[in-house]
Amino acid sequence: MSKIPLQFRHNGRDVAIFVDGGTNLLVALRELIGDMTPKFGCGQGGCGTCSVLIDGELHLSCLTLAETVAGRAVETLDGMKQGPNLHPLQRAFADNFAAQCGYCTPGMLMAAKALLDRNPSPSRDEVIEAISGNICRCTGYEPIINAILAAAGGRVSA
Amino acid sequence: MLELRKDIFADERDDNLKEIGKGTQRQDMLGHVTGTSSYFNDHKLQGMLHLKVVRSTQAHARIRRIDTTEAERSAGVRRIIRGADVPVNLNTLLSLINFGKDDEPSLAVDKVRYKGEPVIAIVADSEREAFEAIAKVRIDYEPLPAVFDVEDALKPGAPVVNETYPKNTFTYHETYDHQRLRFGDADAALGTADHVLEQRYQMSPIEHAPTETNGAIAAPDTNGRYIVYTSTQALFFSVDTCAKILNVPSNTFHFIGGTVGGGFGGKVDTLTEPLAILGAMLTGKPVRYVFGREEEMQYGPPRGAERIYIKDGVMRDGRIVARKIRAYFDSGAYTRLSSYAAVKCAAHLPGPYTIPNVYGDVYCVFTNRTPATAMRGFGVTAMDFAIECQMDKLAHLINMDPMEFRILNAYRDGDMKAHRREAKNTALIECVQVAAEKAKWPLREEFRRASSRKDGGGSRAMIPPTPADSRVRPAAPVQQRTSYDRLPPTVTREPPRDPPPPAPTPPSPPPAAPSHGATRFSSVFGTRRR
Amino acid sequence: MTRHRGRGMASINYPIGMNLGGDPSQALVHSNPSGKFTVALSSIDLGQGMKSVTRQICAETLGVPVEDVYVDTADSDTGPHCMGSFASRGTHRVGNAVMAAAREARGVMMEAAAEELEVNAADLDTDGRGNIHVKGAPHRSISTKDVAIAAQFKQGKTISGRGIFLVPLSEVNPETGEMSPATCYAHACLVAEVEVDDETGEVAMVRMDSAYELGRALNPRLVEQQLVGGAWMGVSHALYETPEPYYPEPVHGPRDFVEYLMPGPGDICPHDIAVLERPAPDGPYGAKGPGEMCANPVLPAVANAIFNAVGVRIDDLPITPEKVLRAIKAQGGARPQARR
Amino acid sequence: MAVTVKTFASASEAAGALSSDRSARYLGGGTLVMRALNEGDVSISTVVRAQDQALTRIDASGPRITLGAGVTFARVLAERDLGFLHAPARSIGGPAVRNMGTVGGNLFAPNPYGDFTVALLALDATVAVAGGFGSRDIPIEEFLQARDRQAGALVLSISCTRPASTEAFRYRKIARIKPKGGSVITLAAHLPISGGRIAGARIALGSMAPTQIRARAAERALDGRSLDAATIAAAASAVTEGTSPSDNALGSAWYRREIVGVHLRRLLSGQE
Repeated sequence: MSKIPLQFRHNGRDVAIFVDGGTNLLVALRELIGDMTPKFGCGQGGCGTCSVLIDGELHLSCLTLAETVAGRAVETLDGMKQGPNLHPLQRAFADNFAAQCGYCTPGMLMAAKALLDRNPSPSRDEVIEAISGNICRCTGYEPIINAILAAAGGRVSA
Repeated sequence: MLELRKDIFADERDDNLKEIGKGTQRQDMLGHVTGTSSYFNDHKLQGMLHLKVVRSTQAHARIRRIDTTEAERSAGVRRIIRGADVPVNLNTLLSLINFGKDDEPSLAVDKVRYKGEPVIAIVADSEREAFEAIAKVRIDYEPLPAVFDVEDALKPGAPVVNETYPKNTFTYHETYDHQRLRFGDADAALGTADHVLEQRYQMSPIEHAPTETNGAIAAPDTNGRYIVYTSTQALFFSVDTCAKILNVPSNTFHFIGGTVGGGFGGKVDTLTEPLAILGAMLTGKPVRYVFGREEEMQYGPPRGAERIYIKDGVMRDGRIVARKIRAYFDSGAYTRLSSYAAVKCAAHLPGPYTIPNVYGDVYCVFTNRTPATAMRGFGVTAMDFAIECQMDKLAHLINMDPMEFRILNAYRDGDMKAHRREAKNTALIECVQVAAEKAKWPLREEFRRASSRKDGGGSRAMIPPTPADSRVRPAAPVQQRTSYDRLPPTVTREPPRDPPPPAPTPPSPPPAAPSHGATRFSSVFGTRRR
Repeated sequence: MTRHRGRGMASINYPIGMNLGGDPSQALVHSNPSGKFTVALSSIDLGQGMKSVTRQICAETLGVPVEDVYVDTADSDTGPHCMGSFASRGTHRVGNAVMAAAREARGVMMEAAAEELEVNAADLDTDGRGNIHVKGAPHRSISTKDVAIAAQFKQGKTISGRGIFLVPLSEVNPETGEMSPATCYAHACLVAEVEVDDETGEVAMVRMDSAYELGRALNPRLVEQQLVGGAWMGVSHALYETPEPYYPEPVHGPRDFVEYLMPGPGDICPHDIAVLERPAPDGPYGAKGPGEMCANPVLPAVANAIFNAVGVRIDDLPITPEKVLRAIKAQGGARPQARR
Repeated sequence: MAVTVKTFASASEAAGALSSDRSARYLGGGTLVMRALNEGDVSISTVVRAQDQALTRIDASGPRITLGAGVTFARVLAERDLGFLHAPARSIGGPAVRNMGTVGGNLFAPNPYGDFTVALLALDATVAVAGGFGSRDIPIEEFLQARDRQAGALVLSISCTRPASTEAFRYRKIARIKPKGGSVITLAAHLPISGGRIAGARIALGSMAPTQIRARAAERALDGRSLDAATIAAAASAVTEGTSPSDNALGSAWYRREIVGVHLRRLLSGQE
């Protein structure tokens, strides 16, 4: 079975890989590009830890056929830092102790970024809606909600 | 919102510390928010193969025949692993501390005991090819009657789940089908109580549901060693279990855990490492075995179900005079850690209260379901649910405020606990008082003034006379009534009023020397690994 | 009126490091030449924060800033033996082992400093900022970095320490259950307020107030993480979760996160927590360990609150809307109890 | 053997490929087919895609609206003219699933999924299907009844008539988990009013039968009457008639029967 060539932008850089038919974007990112920030949690679309942005839209990489991102821009947590500095969301998650085991954090941050990129000052309910596709088993969500609200409000300490 | 109540127990603390007590940022936080924390599955190895298992479709069945000929010819298949390929295909987790008998194969051979039990492992070039080969494995089952209810499993004639324990119960002290707790004379005290309340409680199983599923990657390393990246939350537990199952010295392995994507007890069982390593041994290639989500939910071990019966005697003034408990842990088809949970549960009785007569029988029962394991609050969560619901009912029964009822019965410093150790460093009363204050729940003055450091000990420090086994003893006649504050001052801490029963078995011989490099500790319960 | 509010409470204790003893944890601590310390453990951090609290324990015991300590975990080649992170062992067992190792390493460090400052080691103290000074004479001091350099390159000493924490194995009496199951106990009391819909049986959390006693809050932010997340899990256990919804009938088991029910971010309620600290004599700096016990009081408190709201007792977990509705129908409607 | 992906420029070519290959499945948003592949469904060996713009077209200008089968829920939500479909669209998944999942795929989603379809059933939608022999329009009710046999067919679009007012169309998904969870039951009601009386009520239910169904007895209880308390009570008590709910992980058949009337009453009377 011949491999399928695939080119897309990965966190602002062009990448070219060969994928097997049926390969999902999560496998392509992790095993072919080596970007380990999106995680496997279920492969079913239920946990959100594999979330990435495709052309700025939140998608589940495990349910995305890799070749459908040809020519598109894929953003992962690996590309979130602004140079050497943490993104305000990353800083807010840290300041609010919004991670314990850390496994849901990549997906939560991407879901939060998708929200704030479109809606810079969301309400608490909008934040809750934005992370409603992401499972966290450790924190009870409260610190995550607070972190996103803090990042939006610019109330993140330097 | 969290408030530190530094005013309480201040005299017992030195708060003049430099790093302790500070809300310092987590060492792993930067890794978490940048996605650079390393989990077991974040290792990319050249030429990695993928292992999947064929799981039983039956809850209980004899395996008549396994046909893998078609699967072996399936594209991309590197190796089919059967039970016969596992060097030591029988284990029990707590054999590392010499507790319990080996009762669980890595791959089922003659019989399957729960739906989802691994029967065959397939190592293939890709997950897809492993799935295709799985679909080609033919297993011929002869279904057997299955048992799913813990009390049904104890009835005469119930199907035998696990032949290692033919009575469907774990064996304690090589004698009993349960762990006992005996403190005072509960039956006699129940006869004196103003009210007796007997209730049944049930907790269904609970899944740990960590966002990261169980898994391991094993790869041949230099010097004949294997490097193993694992999601385990118990590293040497896993190292030594693998050494035993694979029959090699434990230093054959270099285990590297990492950050674990949530465990909650569900990553203690060494579920994936032995087969991943065996796969690497048999193919000479890195092998990854990761649970899918449905596997994790249905065939990864849950917190086991528990059924609990509580019978309490309470006086009109609120004092609990007796508590009698029978509890059944649903271990599923194999022991794993439930045997230990039952002991932990027995030690926990009767909850954080000083009750002069306590009687407990805790059973670890085998049924044809996914084996259970540890989970946050193991052995205690369901019992606390039962006890605290019962406490609420008792308070309601005697028309007392539930907070005040807790304070009245709370254990205090110096009290004797039912497992015959003095209560020290207690703080239940203070917790109740502070929670009441936070919730604006009114307490009467005498209960606001109560203290864990006052009014304990004395007669409450005594071990009451304890009949040898009140089950075979006639119920205490009415004239022998005792109650909480009329306890005869017991002069001896031990032995009980009745002579202790003869030891059921002679002292156990020392444990055999370990032969496989796994760590061994001295016997806990005298039931040692065969 | 179809929705009724009610409050319930529960109080609990929890054994810390319950394993009947006999399975110790070990730690190694050593410094590099720049006076930074590494703690080597085989123990595992699964999110509870063990790396972080043992780091603070090590820094406190050594007398150095927390930034100067790094905790390396989960490696069977470099970390000494530890059975694992379970049974509330992390803070208590591993913390004590790290404390012992740090104490030994501190002893060497102070000896090395004493040699450099030409004083008796007993007259020295650390300032927690990376310096060692003569007691009462802070100007006579040396940095831990200089001590580390001197120890390694001049004195030929390794600033290191070994620690183990072993609770001896307890026998269990077959007849009476007499045993020493654990060395200390954490405590909690929690009040839950719920709202119950008497036509659908649905239960919504309104708020929680709690008090947790955990010996010592080694890091209050990490304690808060555990208690907030643990109480959420308690609500989840109380009202939602099971892989066998028709237990003991093994049917309709959930296969994904849609079918396996856990409260979402829209189901959470305010939770006001007080932390009490009664140091355990054998805990590291008195600490017990909050992680395991924190969910336990929630389950019965919620059940008791439901009774207070509508007068039904649900003794089967999880307390699904169906069980509540069946019970309400069986008693002929909701019977709200005296308001608390 | 890896999976073969076949991508076509037109829907009709894709439909042809689908109908000729039993192992082929059409890939819409990926939430069903990719999940099946991830979970090891080896019955799928060909994935068919179409890059036909018609499949993602929204026509919402007139009284009758048409949604291409590949329109995502996020696009429905972004379309102001589709306000009446916002509640059902918002009830699907989290934001990522709404950015991926399509209205066409939802027609095939088994319990406990398929909530958007409940809304479409109440709206008496028409499903345009391309099969081996060209395309045809099928009433949604008929489509759902024969859903198991539609595997080789490709849905092109769905159309329905816009409700006359916001009051005339109501939707509610009952889930255990907030804000997003699987459906315990899902209800949609289309209540056209003519001369103060309901004329042609359609009540659709999810999770009350193997597929989404209409509650015809409840519809009869509403038709020709004004929407008052007595009418609502009559509809609520009739709503279980003809239903055949099952037990599943989210609730039992008993529980569904018990609460469906309560929720219909609340929906029709505007209660929370």
